Amino acid sequence: MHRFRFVLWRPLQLLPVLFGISVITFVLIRSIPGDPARLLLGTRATPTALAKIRAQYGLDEPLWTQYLYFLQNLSQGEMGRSIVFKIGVLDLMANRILPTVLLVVGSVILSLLITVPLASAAARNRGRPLDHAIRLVSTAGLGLPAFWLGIMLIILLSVNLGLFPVAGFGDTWLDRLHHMVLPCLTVALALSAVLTRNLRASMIAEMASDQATAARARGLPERVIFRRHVLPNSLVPTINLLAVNIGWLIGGSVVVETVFSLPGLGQLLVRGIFARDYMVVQAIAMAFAVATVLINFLADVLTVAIDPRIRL
Amino acid sequence: MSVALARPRLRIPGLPVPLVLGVLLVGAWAVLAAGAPWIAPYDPIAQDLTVKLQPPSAAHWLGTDNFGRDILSRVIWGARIDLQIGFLGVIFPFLIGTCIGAVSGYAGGIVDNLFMRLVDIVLAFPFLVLMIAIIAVLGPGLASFYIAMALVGWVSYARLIRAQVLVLKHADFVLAAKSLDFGHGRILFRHILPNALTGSIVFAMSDAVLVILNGAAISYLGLGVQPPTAEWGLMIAEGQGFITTAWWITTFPGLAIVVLAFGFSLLADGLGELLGVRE
Amino acid sequence: MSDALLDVQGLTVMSGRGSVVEDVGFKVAQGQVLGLVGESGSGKTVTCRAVIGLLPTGSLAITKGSVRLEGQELVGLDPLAMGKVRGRRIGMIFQNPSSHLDPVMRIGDQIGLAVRHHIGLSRREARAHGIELLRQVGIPDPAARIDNYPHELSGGMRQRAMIATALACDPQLVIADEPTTALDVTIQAQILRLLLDLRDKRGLAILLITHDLGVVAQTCDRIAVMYAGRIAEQGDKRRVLTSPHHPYTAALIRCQPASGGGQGVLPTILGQPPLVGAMPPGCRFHPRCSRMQPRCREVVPPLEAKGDGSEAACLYPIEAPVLEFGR
Amino acid sequence: MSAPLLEAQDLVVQFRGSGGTVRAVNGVSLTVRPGETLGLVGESGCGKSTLGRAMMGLTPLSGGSLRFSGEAVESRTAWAALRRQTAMIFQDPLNSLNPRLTVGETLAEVLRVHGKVPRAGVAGRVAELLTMVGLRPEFAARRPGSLSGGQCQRVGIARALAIEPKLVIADECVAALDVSIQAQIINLLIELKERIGLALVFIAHDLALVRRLCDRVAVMYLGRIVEEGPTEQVFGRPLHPYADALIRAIPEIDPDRPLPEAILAGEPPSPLRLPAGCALHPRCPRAFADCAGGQPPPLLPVEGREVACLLYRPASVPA
Repeated sequence: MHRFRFVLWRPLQLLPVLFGISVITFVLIRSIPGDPARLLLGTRATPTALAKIRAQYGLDEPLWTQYLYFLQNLSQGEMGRSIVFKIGVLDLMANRILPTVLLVVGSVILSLLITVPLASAAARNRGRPLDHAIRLVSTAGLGLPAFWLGIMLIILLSVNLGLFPVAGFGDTWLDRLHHMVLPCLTVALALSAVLTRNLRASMIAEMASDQATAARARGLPERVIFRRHVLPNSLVPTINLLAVNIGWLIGGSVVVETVFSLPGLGQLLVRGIFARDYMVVQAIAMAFAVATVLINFLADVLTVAIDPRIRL
Repeated sequence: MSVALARPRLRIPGLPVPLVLGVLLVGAWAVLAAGAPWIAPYDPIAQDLTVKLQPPSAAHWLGTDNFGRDILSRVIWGARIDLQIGFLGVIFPFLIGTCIGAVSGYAGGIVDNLFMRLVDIVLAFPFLVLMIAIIAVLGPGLASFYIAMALVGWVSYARLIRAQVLVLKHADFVLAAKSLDFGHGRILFRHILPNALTGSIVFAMSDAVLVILNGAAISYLGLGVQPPTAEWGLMIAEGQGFITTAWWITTFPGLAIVVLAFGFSLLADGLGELLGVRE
Repeated sequence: MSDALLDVQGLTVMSGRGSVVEDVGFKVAQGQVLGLVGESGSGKTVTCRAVIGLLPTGSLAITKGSVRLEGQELVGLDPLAMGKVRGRRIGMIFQNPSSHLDPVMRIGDQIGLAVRHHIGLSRREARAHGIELLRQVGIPDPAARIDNYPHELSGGMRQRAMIATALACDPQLVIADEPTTALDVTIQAQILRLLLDLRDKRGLAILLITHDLGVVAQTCDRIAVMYAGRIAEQGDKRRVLTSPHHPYTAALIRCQPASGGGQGVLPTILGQPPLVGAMPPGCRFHPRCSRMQPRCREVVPPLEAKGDGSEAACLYPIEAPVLEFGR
Repeated sequence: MSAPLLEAQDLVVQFRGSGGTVRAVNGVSLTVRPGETLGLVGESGCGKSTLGRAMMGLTPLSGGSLRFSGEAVESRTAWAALRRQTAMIFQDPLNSLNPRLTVGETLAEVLRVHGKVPRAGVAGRVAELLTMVGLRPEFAARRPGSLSGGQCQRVGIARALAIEPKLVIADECVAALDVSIQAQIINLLIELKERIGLALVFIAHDLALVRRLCDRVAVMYLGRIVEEGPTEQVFGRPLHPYADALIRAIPEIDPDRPLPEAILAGEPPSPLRLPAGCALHPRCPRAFADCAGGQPPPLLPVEGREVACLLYRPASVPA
């Protein structure tokens, strides 16, 4: 299986990207206006106390030395403490990671469940009313603001019909899943619009492809051609699109978590920015970036598994 | 069966339907935005607590918010901001991305490698997260939004243009230009770029959709347009506290976003069809 | 030729802009190779797609004529019944094996899908059948190759694999659309040799579509020359190539440089073939014809039998033509 | 014999791919004299197109040297001088023209950049060039998308002629055209060759065309020239087994000539893993033990031409 050998060396290639991520995060966080020492000690701190804190955290040293400290701490799994919550950033994140993971995984699964049947139906009925309807809805769906869609779903399904909780996360697993339905649906609907258009287009291209014509010439029925030839070939570009959209998806979780008051990382990030809780913002931004890189890597593995021609 | 190369060909008599619809929709918003002072029935900012939280009626077609401001007027005035977001939020990334992508793809080698690593790094950050972080540094506001947009948004254009340039660099007509001893500038700007641009112009139209959504999301989070200015994302945020009692405050600005974004999507589809570009 | 396996008569295919194929008729008998020759746009590919019922729906449609396979009418057959003809009784080989094989499916599965569908073989039987087929089309080490993906084979091997998929259900007729155009000359000779061997062993009828008169001369029994959607001339290969009656056939043969030599300027045909929707009235070749008479602009020449067994569609055919070979 | 116009010595072009390094052109030497037509033939992947491009500097050389009109082509200015006197015609007639420019703009650009005619004379010269390649001057206003393949190729030739070249490199310039159009283009080349005294490097896989057009022919296999000599000699009695197979495989419109029996076994090996010794030996019907080892056989003079084959080693060459 030497096609999969890239699994070994590809992570090495990602090192410069990870390095760049850390530099950008570090520089961005240090550029945020406000003196960290004063934030730690409060406005009534004495100048000596401030100087002491600055020396203690290396804040009086040049930026690149500070960056080295930052890297050193990072390698020891030390990401600093939250000013607001007064606990270690990593502990804080560990408490908040579950809703975000559930949201991302749930919406990907849900969007595929929506996309594949819709795109297939549209492609197989190309030019008929059903196709036009699906195209119209998915094109309109491109412009759905996730936060607004979430609010509309809340008004419709929670407030009016009382089917789902309005906000929050819940305590038992069943309760949590119940709470996750609307947030996942919100993200999935917005994502499905992009995916459906893309999958429909590549299915139509595959149905008109030479190899599908050849399969027809072999007398295979349309449904067999669709399932065995068209679907596998058209999934590859859609998986790539999904991977490209992972960044968007994680970013979207920031907004959707705010709408549904989900205690996840995204909500923490937004609060951190308003509260100037820099260590938290820094850690979450890095975590999101690393997650994006890893998910794209997984998508590469999946693409290679589906398409034997691709070598990385 | 040999398949002829798809070539851009302007079919003037039969313009694609999506293009016409898109132009009409976006055009309608542009007219509303330009004529806001004359078209909007009320002042979008002036508060009138005597008519607060009124449902849609003959006097206030789309109802009023908790300060008694007319939603219709705020939606119409909001079009000014959101169209501006769609335009300025696209044009800077487009220009920066086109330059970087063209140089990177044409020069190749180390230059290309450096730029592409930079693209990888920027792409690694979830778009909105990076935007939020940059705006946090610059302070909330529209100007910060545009700067953040320019800093983050160029990567898509750079990648698109670079990919096109890489293909065109080996096209026979570019080799022909090289074999005729034409200079690099002439080859890049007269022979490669005009042919590479169609794809990214179409992409810019569909990107406008994303930019408008992002602008609204940033304002919704409180990092973009600040109250009391009328902007759709901000209006949705302001109305969220009243969803059980006054659904119209959030619903109509959201619909406005959907309709404008739909217009740009149609514009992108129609333009793509017209120019023979497939995304 | 009442015993023809494939009998095409008066076949007309229309597109939105006009007729792409008009009043085309030919026959192929068992064990016979018919070469359908023409330049690009002559309608030869559309003709063979019409025969196998694979015209793109919506843009092209058969409006007249009949296609009979062993007396059974194929035009107007419902999709289900046509599915039993395609692949089962008519196999098809395409020009470009790289794009006509599914890139993400193993060769064995592509053969297997067809035989399992048409003959109802089990997965295991289909695999054994596939290996045997690959052996017959001359692929070395077929038991290993059957698990390869198309991109893992060379161009020539890929075309052999495509031939194997066409032969999978033991069809009576094979339609080969420019089967060697994408290949190099030394490989081309190998593939043509394979087709002829298969014809001899299986008694296949072959409809060979090509633009290359050299390929026709070496492989076919009969030739039909198409120009602008119509048959210009057809008949026995030797007759048509050595004594063409239609000025187009004669000109086509003359403007092909012979490897045997000859220096200097080549004879050519003036101008370019007409486009669909802008066909000239009367004989479609008249604007480029050196023997054009006023009547050619008005009268559509019917395909008429000449004394030597050839048929030509020309009002003023070349009567005693002799072309020299072995120059 | 006149002084050579273009001399190539041991040209090497390497491509680094994912699977390793491919030597697309592997030590090729050849000479083109003024007014002469050299045919470069071989199957796909033999390196003939790469060689053509390398001679224009469109693909960087990894080794070897080039002389143009006696001057070594090394510096930027020397390449410029070569390109200002050498033009190229490409395979895909439509793709070789910028789709955004009209025919007139394409030709005028060349005239202006090369300063061939004063500004006022550009339009007239464009019309003249179009007439020369058999197109009406009105074609100047058309874009490539509205032209047929043959017409595009005529424009391509006109663009080549615009620089008033001494040498034209034509890369498979009729391969994409129909037979009747192909003959028109070949005739145009023959006519121009005689009228202007152009030297022509004609890269093609169609040997019959090469025999018709060329004075000398070089047969390539896997990056090397295996036989080179006067066209009539090579075609009349090819010595190298590959040249022989290639010439015998040309489909002839002769109904009495049967399909040739297996000419060469198998297919060319991957250029990534060339066999040792003569690259042809695994397929060669006349291979013997020595062919499988050592260096590839060098090109040596045999019977008025040059052949790279151990069958014609000096010791075994008949007198």
